[in-house]
Amino acid sequence: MNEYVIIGLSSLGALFILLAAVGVVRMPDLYLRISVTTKAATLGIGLLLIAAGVYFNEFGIYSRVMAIILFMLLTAPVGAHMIGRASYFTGVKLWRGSKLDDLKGKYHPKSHELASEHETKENENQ
Amino acid sequence: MLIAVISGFVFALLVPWIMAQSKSKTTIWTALLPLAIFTFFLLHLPEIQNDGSVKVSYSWVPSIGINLDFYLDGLSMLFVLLISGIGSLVFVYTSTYLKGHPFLDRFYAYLSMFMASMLGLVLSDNIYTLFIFWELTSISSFFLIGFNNDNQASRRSALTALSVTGIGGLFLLAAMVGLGHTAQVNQISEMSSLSEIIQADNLYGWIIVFLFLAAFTKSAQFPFHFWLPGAMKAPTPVSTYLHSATMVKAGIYLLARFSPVLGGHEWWNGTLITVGAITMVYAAIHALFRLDLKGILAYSTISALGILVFLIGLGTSAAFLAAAVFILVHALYKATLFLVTGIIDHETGTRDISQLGGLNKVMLPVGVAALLAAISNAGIPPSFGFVGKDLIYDATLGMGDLAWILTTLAVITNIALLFAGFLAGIKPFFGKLPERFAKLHLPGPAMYIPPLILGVLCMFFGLLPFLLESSLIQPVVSSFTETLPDIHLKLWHGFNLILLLSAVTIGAGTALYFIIKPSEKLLAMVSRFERISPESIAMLASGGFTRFSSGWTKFFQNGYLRYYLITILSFLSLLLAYRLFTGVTLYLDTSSMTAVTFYEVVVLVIMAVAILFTVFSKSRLVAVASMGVVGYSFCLIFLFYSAPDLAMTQFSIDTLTVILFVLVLYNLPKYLKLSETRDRIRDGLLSLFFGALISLLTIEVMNESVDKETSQYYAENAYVLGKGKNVVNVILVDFRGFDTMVEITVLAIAAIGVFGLLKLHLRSTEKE
Amino acid sequence: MEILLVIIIGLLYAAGIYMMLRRSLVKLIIGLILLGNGANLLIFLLGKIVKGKPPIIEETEKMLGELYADPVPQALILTAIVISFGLQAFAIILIKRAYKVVKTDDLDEMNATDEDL
Amino acid sequence: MSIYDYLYYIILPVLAVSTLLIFIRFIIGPSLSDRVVSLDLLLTTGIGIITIYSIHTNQPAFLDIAMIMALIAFLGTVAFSYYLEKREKNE
Amino acid sequence: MNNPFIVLPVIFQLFVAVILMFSWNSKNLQKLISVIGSLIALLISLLLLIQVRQEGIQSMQAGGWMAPFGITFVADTFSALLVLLTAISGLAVSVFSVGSIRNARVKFGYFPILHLLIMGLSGAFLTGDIFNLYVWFEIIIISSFVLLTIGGEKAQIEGAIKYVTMNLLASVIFLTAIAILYGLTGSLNMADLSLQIAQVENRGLVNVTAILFLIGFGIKSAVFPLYFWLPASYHTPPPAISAIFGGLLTKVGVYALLRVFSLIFVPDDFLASVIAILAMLTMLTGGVGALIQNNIRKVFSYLIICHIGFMLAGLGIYSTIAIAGAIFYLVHDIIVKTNLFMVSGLIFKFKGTYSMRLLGGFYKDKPLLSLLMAVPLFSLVGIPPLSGFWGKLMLIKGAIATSNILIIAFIILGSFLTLFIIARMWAAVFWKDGAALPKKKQIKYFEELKPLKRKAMISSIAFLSLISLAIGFGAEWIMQMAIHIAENLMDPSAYIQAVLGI
Amino acid sequence: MIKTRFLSNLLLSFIWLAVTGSFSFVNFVFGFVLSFFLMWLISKDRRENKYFYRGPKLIAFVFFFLYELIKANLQVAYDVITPSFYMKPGIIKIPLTAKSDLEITLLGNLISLTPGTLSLDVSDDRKVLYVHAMYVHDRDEFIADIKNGFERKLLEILR
Amino acid sequence: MKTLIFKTASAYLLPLLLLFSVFILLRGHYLPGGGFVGGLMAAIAFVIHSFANGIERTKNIVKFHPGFLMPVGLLLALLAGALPLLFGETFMTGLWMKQAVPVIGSVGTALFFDTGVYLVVIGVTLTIIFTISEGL
Ligand code: NA
Ligand code: NA
Repeated sequence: MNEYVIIGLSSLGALFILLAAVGVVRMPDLYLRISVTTKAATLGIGLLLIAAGVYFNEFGIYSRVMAIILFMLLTAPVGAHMIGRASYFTGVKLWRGSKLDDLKGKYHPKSHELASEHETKENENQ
Repeated sequence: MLIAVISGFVFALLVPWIMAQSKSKTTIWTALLPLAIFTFFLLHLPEIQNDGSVKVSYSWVPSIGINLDFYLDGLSMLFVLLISGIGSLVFVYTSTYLKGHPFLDRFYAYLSMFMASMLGLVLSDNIYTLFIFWELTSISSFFLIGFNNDNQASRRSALTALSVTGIGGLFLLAAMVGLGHTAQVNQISEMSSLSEIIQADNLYGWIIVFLFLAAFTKSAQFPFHFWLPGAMKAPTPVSTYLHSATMVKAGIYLLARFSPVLGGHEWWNGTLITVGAITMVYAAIHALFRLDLKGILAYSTISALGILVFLIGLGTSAAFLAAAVFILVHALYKATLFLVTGIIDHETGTRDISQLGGLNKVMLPVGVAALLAAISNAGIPPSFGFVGKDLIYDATLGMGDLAWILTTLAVITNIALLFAGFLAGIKPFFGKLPERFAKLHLPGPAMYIPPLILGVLCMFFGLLPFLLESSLIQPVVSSFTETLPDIHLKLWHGFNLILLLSAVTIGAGTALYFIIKPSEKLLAMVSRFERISPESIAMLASGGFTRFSSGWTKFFQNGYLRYYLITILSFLSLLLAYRLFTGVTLYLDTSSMTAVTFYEVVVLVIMAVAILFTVFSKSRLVAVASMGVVGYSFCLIFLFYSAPDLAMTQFSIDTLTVILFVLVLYNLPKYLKLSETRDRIRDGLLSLFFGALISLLTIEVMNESVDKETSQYYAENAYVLGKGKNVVNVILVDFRGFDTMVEITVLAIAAIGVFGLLKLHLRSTEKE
Repeated sequence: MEILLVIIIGLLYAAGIYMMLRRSLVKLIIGLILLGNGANLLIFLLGKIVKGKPPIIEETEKMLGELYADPVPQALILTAIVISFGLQAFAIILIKRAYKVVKTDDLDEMNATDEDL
Repeated sequence: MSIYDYLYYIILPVLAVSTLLIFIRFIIGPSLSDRVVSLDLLLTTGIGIITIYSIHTNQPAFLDIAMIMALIAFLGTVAFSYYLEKREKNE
Repeated sequence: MNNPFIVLPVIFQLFVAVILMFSWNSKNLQKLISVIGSLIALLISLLLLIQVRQEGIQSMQAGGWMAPFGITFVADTFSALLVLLTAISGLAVSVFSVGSIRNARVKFGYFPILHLLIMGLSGAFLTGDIFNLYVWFEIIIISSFVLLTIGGEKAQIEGAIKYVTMNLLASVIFLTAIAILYGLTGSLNMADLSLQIAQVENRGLVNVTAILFLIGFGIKSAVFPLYFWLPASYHTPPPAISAIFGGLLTKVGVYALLRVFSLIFVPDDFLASVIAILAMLTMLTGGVGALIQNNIRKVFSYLIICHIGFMLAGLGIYSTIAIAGAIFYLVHDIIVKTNLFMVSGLIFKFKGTYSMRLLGGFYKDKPLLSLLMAVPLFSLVGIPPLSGFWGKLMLIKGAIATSNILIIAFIILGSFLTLFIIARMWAAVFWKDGAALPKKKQIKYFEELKPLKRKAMISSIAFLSLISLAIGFGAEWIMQMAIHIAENLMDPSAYIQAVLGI
Repeated sequence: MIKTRFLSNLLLSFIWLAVTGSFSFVNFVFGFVLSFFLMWLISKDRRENKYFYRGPKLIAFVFFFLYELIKANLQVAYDVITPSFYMKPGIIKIPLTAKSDLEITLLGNLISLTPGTLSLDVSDDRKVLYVHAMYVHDRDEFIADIKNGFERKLLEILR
Repeated sequence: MKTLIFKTASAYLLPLLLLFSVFILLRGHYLPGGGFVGGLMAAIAFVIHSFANGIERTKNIVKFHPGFLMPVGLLLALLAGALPLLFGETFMTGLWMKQAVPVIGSVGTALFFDTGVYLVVIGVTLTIIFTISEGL
């Protein structure tokens, strides 16, 4: 029984990772790549880890698996946010098929302060 | 005897202190030391007669047979007496000559040190201590010649003198070592019986070459003579002491001393005769055209030294006898002339012979001394010089087939020397006294009495030569040769060929004196040949050597780090390749290797590409990132091959390294100035070659599989004895804990370093 | 597999040296790091590699079983890695300092100490 | 086909192929951010490989490496973001 | 035999460094601790040497793990003597630093790192484990790297980069060699390696490995053509740092060469001739390099290279006498080179320059000091019976015994160049009239220092000068040891016995 | 309050482990559920009760999140695998009801974790969250989805 | 970097990582890990925190100068090595308590040594990162 669970979990996990890998190659802009990858990979790894937990079926292993998943859930989105944000500063362009950009002009060019509504005067001048 | 030698050194150390203490300005008391030594050895004179000798030995470095062995025989006695006797007079002379000089204390210190070294040199029985004292004479003479050290010429000639004698000294060392090796004893006194063994040894040739180089440089033989005229920059007491009476004779002493051991071989005698002959003639002729008194004396000294080498080269007992006597003769008259020159220089302020004359009128005793010396120099009876010259001709005439040639050379030399002696000893004192010298006075007695004493001795021994016969000369000769000749020193041998030769010498020389008037014009004419003189050649060579040095140094140390690396790596690659391809049979044993798996290959491919990407990427950050990829692939490799600890560590460290790079790199400009394609191809080839060598080497080492005893031990005992189950960790903290201790220390140093590197800002550029 | 690793070792040495021969200080340090990695891999490989058998004693055992990876090279590499890290860290910071003082990353412009006599 | 074979012949190769694909993105770039994202993803995939490998070799100890990776992996991303922002500010 | 005392010189330095780190904020306390610590270290090393001389080779198996399983430390006469010399140099430099190192540096960890450097040197001399030797080398590199760079301006940084790059390259080569040794024998213990390597059938590989060691250690000893880091860097840091570098850094490479090429590898004809040729070229390169320099510290730097050639010649000749010569020379050189760099520092303190063209007048103004400085200068030249002479004598003896006239010629050349260079330096710095140089604002001159600092600088120079004189006049004492060491190197069975008990 | 509850819950489960002497994961989960139930039984205060009904809500939220995760993944997967792109990406400003650091961070992270969306940044006055999304067919609909979905459910648990 | 999300996350990551680092340290003798990796983890915890909150805040959390950890760690390692000398053993001989301590297992000088390593590594890493970040 365990075997089938493991095979199922690992297949699904591997599939998600493969998906992320294909996505990262195919997606046309950076933000899309981030979008596609962080999640798919996190999900995939989570599944693989659970498979490992099932395989070893020990308390210590389960707790470690849980810890790893927790760490990933905690760090992966933060990392994605950080690099996405930084890329925006550095002027990484959105895909030309992009529909709208609410963020445009909201960053103060020097201090990197982010406004919610009103654009700063300096930004208007740009 | 040790005390006699050591006392000079101790005295050298004490003199400045004593002088600082004493209020009196007179320093004549310093002469008490050499006088005491002179007396001491004079009292030993009877002991060395009839083949006697005195031997003392003090242990020093016994493990290599270097001991303070002293040996007093006729030869050393002759030198010892010269050194301490003339030394006493020089010390006295100096007390007035350099009166009030601010560094007089140092001068005495060097002088005593020099005297002590000379004594040590001639008394040493041990070849190594002989060398040691030899070197000490060079070094103390360096200080003496450069005594007037604010004068650039003086510094330069000190340097030249030291260079020439210094390199000679090193050759002496080689010679002595060779001698010690072939003879298997270090005592010279025990070597004469081993003469045949030594001369049969393969090293014999080298030994004498080295020894000659030492002796010829020290004794200013052609072509190494050029330092001596330069050394005349030294204060006159120095010239007197070192460059006429003692130090330059050290080379003669050396040849004489080793004649019984190394002599008799045709290489030995042939070389000495040739070099001696060239030197005596060459220098004698050179002396003819000098204007500077000291220059004249310097060249005539060189010539005299040539005569001595020549005589030792002849190797007959007659020649040895002549040499023994001539050493003494020359020392007496030449020292006198030098001291006189010093007085002239001191009083008139010039040494230009063309400007001097008639000084007899103001300083008669000096003139007398000079005259006596000149007579002895000329070999005019009844001077001691006459005795000496007779013996020389006697020696050359006894040389069989070569007799005429050798005698002719000796006569020519003697004629020129006579001329030089007259020039130095007679010309300044006779004739018209220039007006500006009319008001000169006789210097203090401490200055004119020493030359006078020596001058008188020149005559005294000429009149009573037998005084020296058995007491000194016979022991001297007996230390040269086993077969003792029947020695009778006398003034009058009756009418014979020798007397004729003497007469010719005196006549021709005197005639020359009246014909040739030294002048700037003559000097300039001779100077034209200086371009091919040994000195110019040496200077040319030294200039060339400097250029070579500069070129060599700048070629290798050119400032470019990458060339340094290329040099090192090319050298390493060449050696490795040579050893690998000539010494190792290359083969590949795949039997024990693990299978190739897909996922590993993928990791390795990624790694390889990442490496190349790191190398060729155009941006630093990308290079750093792909270096990160390399590191992470490493991590997987470590994991696949059962090294979890390594994987962990590699991963953490790689991440930290990347962070550090990132933190540092943000404010650096873009990569600039890519190197030229040619350079890159060259570097690429070198790198690939080296990488390939390492790969090959790795394969070959892998073929040699061994059982690893240590690993087995760890596997068995990590838990049982080390109480840990992670064997790697047990090794790190226990089996090889010391490595780890050092490792964390390295980290701590790095951290302190980083802290200081970024935080320490020295105010302005204050330097330590 | 070993053969592939051997090639990687050679590549690491070659790449490290090639990087060291460039004119940039940053590349020089990267080169040194690559070279160090090469040496580490060499130690690893010459200690004989074993798959999937880390030198960790089983919970129920008192010593390692028949087949295990040689722990000695691992310990050596660990030490070497850590030491290199210390040196690297300092060297990397030196880039910063050098840039501040010498105003360049170009090694060819850092030859004053050899030039004046 | 045993579970080991399945993991070994199916899952690991799939993960390896994924790694290759991600690495291609790393090489292509074009921006530094792209490389950072793919570096991060490489590590994530690495964690997957480690997990499967630990099952395959029956070595739970390997999971610890996965744990450390999970914890530290994003530090690189953070650092690069930091760099990008700093560089932007400085210019 | 398991004598923990023998690592005390190492551990104690670490302890001192730790205490110094704890007193991070008190400059004066650090100075005091450093000097007292160095004194105690000197005492310990002296006791160690005495013990080794009396009781024979001592060893310690760290952690109580018998060789070859743990890390072994071995104190034979060679090691103990070098540890003692390190302690002597260390004390002198420590005292000299009290006088000459700026407080700003002290605030940033100068003293702890100095002691860790000395620890590294002592460790390298004492270890009997080849990988541990690598580790000690690394600590030497990092601490010297830090000392070289910190607070440095352009020149220092440039020098440091060259220094560290080549030394790290040496480390990698060394590490590669260790990997191969381990692959061939499975051992890291040097005594054990001595036995194991003899049993390796593939001699070709052993020879190749020997090349790696030769180059790795050759770089560290600054042998031609691997020396470039030395002239590029040694003249750049503060003199106290140059002093410890000049005295000891290259010597540890020489030590390693002598140890490894007697214990583990015995040079075959090819290797011996390679070493001999390198030795000769090293003498030449160092000599001609020094000849054209104007900066006195650069002169000394090149002379270090020149004299490394002498020591290497001993290895190239490979006989007891020649190796004894190399060892005697090593002993002399450590003391005298340390001293000379301190002397140059003192000269700089007086005049504010290292340039021979500008310097002058010392002899007139400071006769006693000149006399003091003459001791290391003329010891370096090897004016007999000063310390530099004896090693050279033995080397020539060794060369004569093997009829190696070419080596003799090069030794003579090297010695002559040294003599000429030092004499010229004497003429330039001491004899020549020193025009009063314009005082530079950024330099704190000797007269402006506190009396304690002045005394510290002079006394450390005097201390080493006395030691030099003692080595020269008491040559018998060192000579016995040198011969004993050389015999033990040529026949390492006693060493192996002390470590492995066989 | 919640923390103390949670900690006592944890403590009890560890005691359970110790008592039973079987250190397995299943046993731990069992112990946790058991002690949770027991604590709920013995609790009196309504305020304390918050902890107990929040638990089930949390579990419900986890399932909601997983559902979203898988749904979005499939959507993205389809887009990634098929040759042409159906996506309409863009950056959208979402006004925030969430106030505290934890609330905003969790919300942002959850959004990021869902395939197809990425929290780019929070404005400095914490009023809006900028989200990059792959499928923005209608801005208002998208904002409403987030606010009614993730945000509301999340705040229910946290507050 | 002023990002709320990162800042908040870092506040949770810090204790988590620190706890984990101790775990890694303690189990090193039995399973992969040990003082070095443990120390790195701890240091990285602070580094992450400093990225999110700025050096000053992190320094306030650490409370003492990280440089201080280096001599402390070195001294600990040194004493762990020297302790056996008091028992007549040679330097760095492992001494072990008779009974195993729960959770940690056998306690001996090796553990203290490893703890020394742990402290030094934290001190070193933090010193380096803090120093360089301050200069930015
Ligand atoms: Na995301
Ligand atoms: Na999403």
